[in-house]
Amino acid sequence: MTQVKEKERKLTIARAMAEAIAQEMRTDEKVFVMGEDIGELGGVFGNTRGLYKEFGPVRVRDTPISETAFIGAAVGAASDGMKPVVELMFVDFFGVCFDAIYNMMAKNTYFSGGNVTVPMVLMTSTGGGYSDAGQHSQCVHATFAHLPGMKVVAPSNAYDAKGMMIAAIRDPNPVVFMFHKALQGMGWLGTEKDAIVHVPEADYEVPLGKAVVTRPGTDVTIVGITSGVHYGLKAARILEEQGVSAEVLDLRSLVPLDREAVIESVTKTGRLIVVDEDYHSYGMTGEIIATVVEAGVPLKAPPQRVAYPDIPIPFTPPMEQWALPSPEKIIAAFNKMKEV
Amino acid sequence: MTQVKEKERKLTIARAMAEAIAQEMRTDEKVFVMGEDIGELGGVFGNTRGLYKEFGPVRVRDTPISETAFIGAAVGAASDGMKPVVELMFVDFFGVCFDAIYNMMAKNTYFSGGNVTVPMVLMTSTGGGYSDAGQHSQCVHATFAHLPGMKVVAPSNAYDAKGMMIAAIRDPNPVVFMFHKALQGMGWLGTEKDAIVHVPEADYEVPLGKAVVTRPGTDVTIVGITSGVHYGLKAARILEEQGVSAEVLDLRSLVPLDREAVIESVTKTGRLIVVDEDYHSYGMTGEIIATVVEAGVPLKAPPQRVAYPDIPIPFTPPMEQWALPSPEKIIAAFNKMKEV
Amino acid sequence: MIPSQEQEKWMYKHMLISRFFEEAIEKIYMEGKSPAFNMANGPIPGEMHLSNGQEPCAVGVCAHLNAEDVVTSTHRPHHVAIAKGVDLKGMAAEIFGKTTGLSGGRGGHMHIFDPAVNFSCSGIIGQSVGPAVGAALSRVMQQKSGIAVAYLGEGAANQGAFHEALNMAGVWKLPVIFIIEDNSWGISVSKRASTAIERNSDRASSYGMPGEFIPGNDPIAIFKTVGLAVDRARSGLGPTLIEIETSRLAGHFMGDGEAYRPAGEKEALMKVDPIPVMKERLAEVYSWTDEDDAQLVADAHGVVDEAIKFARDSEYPAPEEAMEKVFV
Amino acid sequence: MIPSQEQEKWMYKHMLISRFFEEAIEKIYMEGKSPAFNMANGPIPGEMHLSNGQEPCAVGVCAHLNAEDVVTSTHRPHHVAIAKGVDLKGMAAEIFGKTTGLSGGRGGHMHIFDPAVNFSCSGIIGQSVGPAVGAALSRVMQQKSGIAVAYLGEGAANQGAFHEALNMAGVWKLPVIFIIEDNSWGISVSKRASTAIERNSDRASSYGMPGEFIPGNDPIAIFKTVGLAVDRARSGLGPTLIEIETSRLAGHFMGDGEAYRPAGEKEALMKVDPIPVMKERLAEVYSWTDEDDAQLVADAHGVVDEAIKFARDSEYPAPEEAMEKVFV
Ligand SMILES: Cc1ncc(C[n+]2csc(CCOP(=O)(O)OP(=O)(O)O)c2C)c(N)n1
Ligand SMILES: Cc1ncc(C[n+]2csc(CCOP(=O)(O)OP(=O)(O)O)c2C)c(N)n1
Ligand SMILES: [Mg+2]
Ligand SMILES: [Mg+2]
Repeated sequence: MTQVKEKERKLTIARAMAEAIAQEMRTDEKVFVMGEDIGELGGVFGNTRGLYKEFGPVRVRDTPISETAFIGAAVGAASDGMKPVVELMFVDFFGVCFDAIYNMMAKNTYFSGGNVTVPMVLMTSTGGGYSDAGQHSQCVHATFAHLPGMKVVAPSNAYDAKGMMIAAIRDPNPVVFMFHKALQGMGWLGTEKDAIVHVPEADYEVPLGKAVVTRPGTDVTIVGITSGVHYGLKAARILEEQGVSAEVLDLRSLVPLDREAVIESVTKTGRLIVVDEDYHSYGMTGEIIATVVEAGVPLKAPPQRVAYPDIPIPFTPPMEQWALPSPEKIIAAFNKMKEV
Repeated sequence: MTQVKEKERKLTIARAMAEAIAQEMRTDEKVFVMGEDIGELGGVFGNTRGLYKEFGPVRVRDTPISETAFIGAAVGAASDGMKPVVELMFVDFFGVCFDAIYNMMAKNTYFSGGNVTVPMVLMTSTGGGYSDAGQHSQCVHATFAHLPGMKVVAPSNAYDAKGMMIAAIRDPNPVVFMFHKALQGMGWLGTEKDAIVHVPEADYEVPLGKAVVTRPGTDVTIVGITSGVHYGLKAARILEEQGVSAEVLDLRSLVPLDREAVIESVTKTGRLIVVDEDYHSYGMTGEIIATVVEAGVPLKAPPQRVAYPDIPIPFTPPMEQWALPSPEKIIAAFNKMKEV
Repeated sequence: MIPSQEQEKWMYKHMLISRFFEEAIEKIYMEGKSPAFNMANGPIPGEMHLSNGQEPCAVGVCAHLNAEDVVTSTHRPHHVAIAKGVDLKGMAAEIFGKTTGLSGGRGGHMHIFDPAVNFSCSGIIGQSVGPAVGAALSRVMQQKSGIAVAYLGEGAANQGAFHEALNMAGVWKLPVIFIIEDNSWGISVSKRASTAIERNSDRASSYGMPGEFIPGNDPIAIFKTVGLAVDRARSGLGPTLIEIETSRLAGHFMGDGEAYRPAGEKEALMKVDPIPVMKERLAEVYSWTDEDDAQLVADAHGVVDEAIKFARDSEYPAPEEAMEKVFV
Repeated sequence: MIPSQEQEKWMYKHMLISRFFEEAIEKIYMEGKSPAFNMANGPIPGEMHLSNGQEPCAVGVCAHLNAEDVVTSTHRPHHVAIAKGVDLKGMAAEIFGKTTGLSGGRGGHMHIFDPAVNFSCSGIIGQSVGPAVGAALSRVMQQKSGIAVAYLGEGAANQGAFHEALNMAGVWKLPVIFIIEDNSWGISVSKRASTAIERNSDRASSYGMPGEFIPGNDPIAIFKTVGLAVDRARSGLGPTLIEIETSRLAGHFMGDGEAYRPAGEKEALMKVDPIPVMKERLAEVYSWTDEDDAQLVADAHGVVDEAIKFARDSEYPAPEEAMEKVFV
């Protein structure tokens, strides 16, 4: 016990990401970082902290506020043998540069018949809850996941963040790596404590496209990603007090999507709640529900979703907090299923 | 009969759209048109043909190849009392200008607490099937529908096209009006004949957000939009020969989504097939299936989807035609349901 | 074009209102955020971009504008909003997230919309320009008076939207003015590190419009140069691009440690804070006395205090109103 | 920098190959498309943007490049691809959608990728520039030789990507050259109607790089000016922007009625078709004989015929291969 405690190294996702990038930069000189304020500042969300000092301005490049140019440039550099890790500061800004992402980064491998690869990582922050309003609080992970050619992953804790970042950098395909601001561990943002976990010092990979059962259970499956996992865990703890055994499944990756893991869990529990901070319609929740029902999994009650309503994210706390998913909403969804 | 025939006026969607815009321009001088090649050329897809001649270059404005600027400008003009109808030539180009669309056009009404309105129409072409490859053949309607604040509609025939365009122009909200190239009626593109239907000369509105039963049936519900409706109709005709009565539901609008119509139809038939030329995952098909199952509609078999696979759209005809939805795939999906 | 005494006083007064407003916000922003600073807490949650130091850009331009003229601004909008005549109570209440806010609390500090004076902004860098071009087009098409002015930062001048909108304004010779507030920083990245040339005003030549650079963060100089551009626009002679040298006296947003600032930069900027500079000028040119000043300062404080009090006293909206106003 | 006789012949030959290739494509494109023209039909389906008339832009630039240099191109890529040394058989087969195509038929005419000679393109206007800047950055970071050249149309110079990429290239002084092919049309919209100034090369001053305008659609003039820019880039002196006056002798794409073209424009352009002009020049300067010419013409036809035959004779891929190569 004592020994384990000595070895424990609790890191925030921000630190875990920076450590992963640093380790890969040390062993592979093709890896470099590019984006706004990722240099001396260390990234607005801290995930490049220390890199500028260790690797200098050539490999850790602050860019102009020109997302189309620097993401397009990353595509060109990646196809020329480099491994860029680029940051889109807030995912909400994807609208100014999405062509470079979805029509080039994601498709050039296919367009070239696999002869040209685009081994790059696009890291970007998601999520709200801290009153940053409608252009700085979105998740929109389903928007990325809907469009073919890019992997879309999003860790819920620091252990996964490090392993998935290393896997993403080593992946020969373009990977969109989304980190949720409420899990990130920045001083100026409240941080979910459960996201700060032990992270081994050595480098390791967490495979992209594998979901994980974060908490096993038998009565209901709660499926989520990033913040959704933590809402699910909190709800599961409350449900446990009520004698209900909830299984929480962390998707970790939307593309590839681990449909088998979802089906396996719901086959066991017979009940499904999908939690998502991304918008309700045409998103992740619908996809997960469809995955389960088209597989013919027998259900004890209609599946439920707890997602962000189809509204722009409001600024004022009463409205925003009301609109977010919550353990209470998950429990209400479960209770609805009990009625059936 | 003779009289009806005399009055019949079969129009293509392209002509129906141009007629709708012209009629609104005649009665409302706030309406104007802006986009690439929509002037003298009449639009690459013919939907502004004749407007330049009738209304001149001030109200029918060719723009530079600057989608961010002219869509942003439309937002500014709409908020200043005008009613712009702007064209994004191919929906595939949304990546160069999506911020103006989803973060301004769609959200300014909300951001202003309803005090500023953005009464504009963004019309854009969708769809493939004619070997225009991966940057000119997409539907991506779910990408728009996933993000709040804009109506997203798409007609499957000329009658709806005219009525929905008129409704869109008169709507105080931003409306994305998607027209599918394979239904459009351009000489240089093959056109689905069922899309060319009688269109009354007078102006009329088709309400946005109302689905329509295009073909009633009792054994299975086939839900689609634009091209999906026509695949569904063709499948329904073949199924009829096999003694199966298929109901085809044309959503016409993804936002607002007429969930009631879907639920009503599937409640009647007990079977659901969703057909979509947009990508499979995180899209329309998942949303429709989730809508039905979360409502607890009793199903005789797991719902099926026939959607575009999660691959960039390939150029070569054998691959592209193979990847598209088809009546055969719909029938195969039905047969799968029979096995249950 | 030379400002009248009245105009100079108007400018000074609105610089004061803006500064006092920002100081009040700055203070209240920290309420509830200690011991652990968490942006989400306190009466003013979320990001906060203060405009201290940039007041000359607001007043020197807006002194030429009427309510009917359109102004689009950025993530750093308060000073411009105040000079444009945005309802200060409504803006304050919006920043507090109250139901009496301009948008009932839906927008917050980066989404200030006041149609009464044709003011709006966007939190996305570079997205002030397109809507301004469209508003200018709208005025021409409607044959209605009024011009449009778009504000942006020097960092935003490297965003594609800037290029596209200026070209379109140039092709169509629209009554629009582009005001670049060059505070030399885009968050932590300096202009030198991000912009290939020294002066964005030189980029005007790419768009067939005049370009002017105004050094010194000087409201009078701004007034003069912008006056000509406004005249040009009102006379149908087309757009103008103006870059104004200004200074960001605060961090990029509240909570910014500013370790990236070279030593001494901030102190040097503080020494030429435009507010005392303007006060001195009034004293010199118009024999502005300390009593005159005290009166104006008191007035300005009064306006700000009233707005803040209004915001504080107002109610929060009902949570479920979040579902309203998506569509109208 | 003056081309040698060998270089002139190389340029002429590749102009011929390009022209013959386009003529072959043009003819075959119409197969299966009558009586009713439907783009989807025939051995070459989909959109087809021919580059007839623009060959000088391809050869005058690529004469300076090696296989290791990177070229990014546009929706109208054939002439540049040919001059860059893209495998013609593979390109032809790609355009036919065959399994032997450069991408096994997945890309088609707007998505020509040949990593052997570092050639790629995109069908999205303006998206050639970012990747070229990135490739140039990659060469600097890897301390590997080779420069990058991005082609774009004059219409594309009004797209935001252009502005952003040129600024970034300017800030970082990268070894990249931007070649604007000014054929004066963006589909049906003239340069005059869409661009606020006459010459895009003047926009170079916005990005701290030299700008050159080359009139006359003249391969020799292009060779000379581009040579200097290539030297600059190879010497680490930074980027250059070059606008070349050229002519689009065909419609925007096949099927374009071109009613928007002013009467007589096309006839006038045909009279200065760069191919006969170049032939005459060779005759004058190097006493190029009709026999010499016939030989080269035959060679060029041979190359093209072989490529077309290869494409025709190749198999279509299996449909379900569509699922492959999304990820590697
Ligand atoms: C498209 C986009 N990219 C990045 C950001 C993040 N961001 C917010 S403010 C800012 C700096 C802007 O610099 P500048 O335009 O000079 O304005 P200033 O902050 O100095 O007033 C950045 C990068 C954003 N909001 N939008
Ligand atoms: C972002 C984007 N907008 C519009 C188009 C449609 N489009 C294809 S070619 C073209 C004209 C391009 O003009 P120019 O850049 O001058 O090239 P040219 O066709 O003359 O070679 C347009 C508008 C596109 N492909 N991408
Ligand atoms: Mg700045
Ligand atoms: Mg052109």
